Amino acid sequence: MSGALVFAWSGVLLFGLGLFGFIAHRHLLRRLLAFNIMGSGSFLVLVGLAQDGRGVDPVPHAMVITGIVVAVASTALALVVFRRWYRASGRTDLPEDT
Amino acid sequence: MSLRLVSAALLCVAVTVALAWAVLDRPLPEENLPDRVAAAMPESGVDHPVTAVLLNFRSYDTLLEIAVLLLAVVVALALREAQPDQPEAMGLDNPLLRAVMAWLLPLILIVAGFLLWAGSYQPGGAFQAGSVLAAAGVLLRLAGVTTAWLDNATLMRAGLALGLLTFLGVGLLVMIPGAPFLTYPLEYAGTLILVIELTLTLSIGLTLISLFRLTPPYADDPDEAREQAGKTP
Amino acid sequence: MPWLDLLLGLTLVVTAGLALAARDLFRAVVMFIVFGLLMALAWVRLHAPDIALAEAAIGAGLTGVLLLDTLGYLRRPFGSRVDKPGKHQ
Amino acid sequence: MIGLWSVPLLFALPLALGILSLLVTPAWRPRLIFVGLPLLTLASVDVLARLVLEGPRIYELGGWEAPLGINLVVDGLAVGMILMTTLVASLCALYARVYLRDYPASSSFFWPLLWLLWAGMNGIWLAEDIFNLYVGLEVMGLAAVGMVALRATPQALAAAMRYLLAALLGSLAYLLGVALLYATYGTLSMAGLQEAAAPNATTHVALALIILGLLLKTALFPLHAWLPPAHGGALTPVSALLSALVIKGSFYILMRIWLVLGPEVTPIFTAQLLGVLGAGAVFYGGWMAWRQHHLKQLVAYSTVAQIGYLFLFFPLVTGTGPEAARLAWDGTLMMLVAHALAKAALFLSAGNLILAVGSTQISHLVGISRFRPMSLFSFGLAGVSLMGLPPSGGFTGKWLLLHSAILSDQWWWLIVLFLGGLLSAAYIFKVFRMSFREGPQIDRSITPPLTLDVTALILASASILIGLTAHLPLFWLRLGSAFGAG
Repeated sequence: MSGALVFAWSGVLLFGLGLFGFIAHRHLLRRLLAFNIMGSGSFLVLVGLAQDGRGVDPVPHAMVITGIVVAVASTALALVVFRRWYRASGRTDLPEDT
Repeated sequence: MSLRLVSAALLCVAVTVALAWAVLDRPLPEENLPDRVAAAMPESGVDHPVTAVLLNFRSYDTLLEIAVLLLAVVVALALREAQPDQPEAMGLDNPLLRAVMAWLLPLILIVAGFLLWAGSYQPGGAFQAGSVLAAAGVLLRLAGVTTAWLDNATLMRAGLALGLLTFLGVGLLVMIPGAPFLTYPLEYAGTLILVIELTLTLSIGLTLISLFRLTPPYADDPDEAREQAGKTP
Repeated sequence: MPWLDLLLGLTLVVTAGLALAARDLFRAVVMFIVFGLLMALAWVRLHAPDIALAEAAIGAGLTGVLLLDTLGYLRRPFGSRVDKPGKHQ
Repeated sequence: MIGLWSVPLLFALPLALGILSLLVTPAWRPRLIFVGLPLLTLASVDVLARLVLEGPRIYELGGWEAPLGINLVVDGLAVGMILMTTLVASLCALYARVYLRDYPASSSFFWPLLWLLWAGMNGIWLAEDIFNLYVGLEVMGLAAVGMVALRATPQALAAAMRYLLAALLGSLAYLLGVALLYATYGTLSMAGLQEAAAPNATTHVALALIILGLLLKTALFPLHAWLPPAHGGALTPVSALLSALVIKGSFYILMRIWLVLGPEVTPIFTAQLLGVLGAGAVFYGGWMAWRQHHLKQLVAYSTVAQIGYLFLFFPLVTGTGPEAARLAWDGTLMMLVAHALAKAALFLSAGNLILAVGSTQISHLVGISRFRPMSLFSFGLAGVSLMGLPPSGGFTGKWLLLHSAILSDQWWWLIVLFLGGLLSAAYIFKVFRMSFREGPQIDRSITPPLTLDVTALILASASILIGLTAHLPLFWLRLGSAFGAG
């Protein structure tokens, strides 16, 4: 087992864990934490698996940097909507209708 | 145990098991992209492979990614316009923090500059430098330093747009001799990438600062806001 | 077996678990920032210093600041007028 | 030389307009469409002309060949989607310029979001690289979320938040699938993947993740919960854009990836399962649409139903003969384009009816037929296409799907096509019955500006016309696809 593969495995566990949190939690801030953990998990899988047994690969590195920026933009957008929602309704979760 | 928890647990286990299966049963790829990157490095205009991928080989991804960043600011601006905030009281008025800031700020700017310059031959680049700039902006706000130029909406927006406009402009300009979008001529590739990175750093920094500043400020009272919202449905 | 990597990987998962399971929101966010810093270490171990820098600055730093700022907003003293379910916790 | 320009302009131009609209004063923002729309139309038509004259081709961004660089694919399918986007988005933009005058607080930032959404969509139509598709999906998705949030009412914010969470989860699943594919094949280019694709566990799991992520973004039943509040609650031009175009983005990616990896790699039951979910969507969405009391909610649930038809593509194209597969391709694309035109028309005319009576309730439409015959006519024309009555695009699409199902001995999909049509008729006539009923409630109506009625009418007529002249667009759409141009 190479070091890269170890991190790919942690990525798998992180994705699973984050997915659980994303669905199980109702508090939107916690769901965003879970989303970011899932994101980190998939980044680890991306780089870890690509580098396992093959050495350093700059292409996934660039992809992950792009991914991190996209994740922070999504998180920031979500927080903006969340704060406006909280300000308008006083709730930290979404109403359970549908 | 609610239904939500059970379904979350089931889904989590199913996905983890499937992923484990995928990781265990994975064949090694035949295509070797790192070799192609290494072979094309002399034509990229920079010496650091990650920078070459980000700003030359796959620069189109980066272009769209800047658009994503800009989108977050547009939404923040839009929501502030539709749900106006009360003017914000300045941050913590702490003389010690101010004194520290006076020392820290030049240091931060130097670090940002170094990261940007280093990006062409070693780890670093526009994103890292931009976020260091943003950190400076956030610290300034926390220290309560009045930043008139940050509150100047026109200037701010021009700064936000600069990076993406330059990127697009360069991409289109190089098409004049008949090359595809974003094809840098070899002799100018290094310079063009540096120009793009420089403007991107500034825009990324400003974008991240605005994301921090455009949220409803503490000074604003949610209770009052809700009451007002209740009056005008 | 790369023991250091194994230890770091395990710590990552545990920290993420703590961030998701923490009762107190503030603690959860702090745990998440710790997680982000550990991620930066993991990137160093994966020979990806560029990502490590980006993760530390953007992933842990900026996301952390944004989350803490939001937390501060949620914790503002409230009047007694609004008392809806799901406000805290 | 010009051909080289028009392809990148399709996304560079809306990006540039998006930035410019941030820089100019709010009063000038809507006026940018008078620069943008003609230029984008010109670029789209030029791309079509080149496709027809010179055939499909690959555009190498930065001059780097895939897999090192990112390529764009300019084939019939991509060009068809680009033209559809140009037509629908242009008319929605003209509509919005007038409509948004009533919403001054939300209107000024509609424009940058519109341009960025457009850039994201054109980026997706042209993409040949699966990671590039991820970034394109994010541009389109976040712009769409921003548009839903524009009104900043509690309902709009909740709908936007729900939509955002679904979109983020969907993109992450997609991204993880891309990560697995890259680890397995070492390339992100679709052409490279198609060449190397092999049935192994990693590919299966990757494909499953990609499919699930995209189903969530397309809002296929039972993952549709985020759609009705987002599409039904948004400003009318936003609803039209989202229902007509945005959900097609993720479906389009699914279709492309299925054709790249699917037939050889996926077990046949996956295709059948997707078809069954589609059938579920047709029934559930139609039933729910019929039960709605608010006009735009009805139209939004109709979208949930219509998405279902598109998913009949998968069982009809996988493991069937070449003729059945070709018919399924033609039928699905006809349904897709016809739905885009008809749904945009339906939302815009629903918006006009709501403006006219000043209420979103269907029951308040009583007697409106006497006052607003034109709005109602557009609504009905679009309804004809949704019901699948001849000679509309909806009819042609269903007819082709029906033939494909018969050819491949999958008669059970006929039931879906038939009952789905009946359900659509039920909810469309529900609106009509109310409008033609004479009642005491209404003695006046507000006359909406003419532009609003005209744009809706053009879209509705287009959804009929496309059925009458289906042969040529279907021929173009097949250019460069695996289904030949014959």
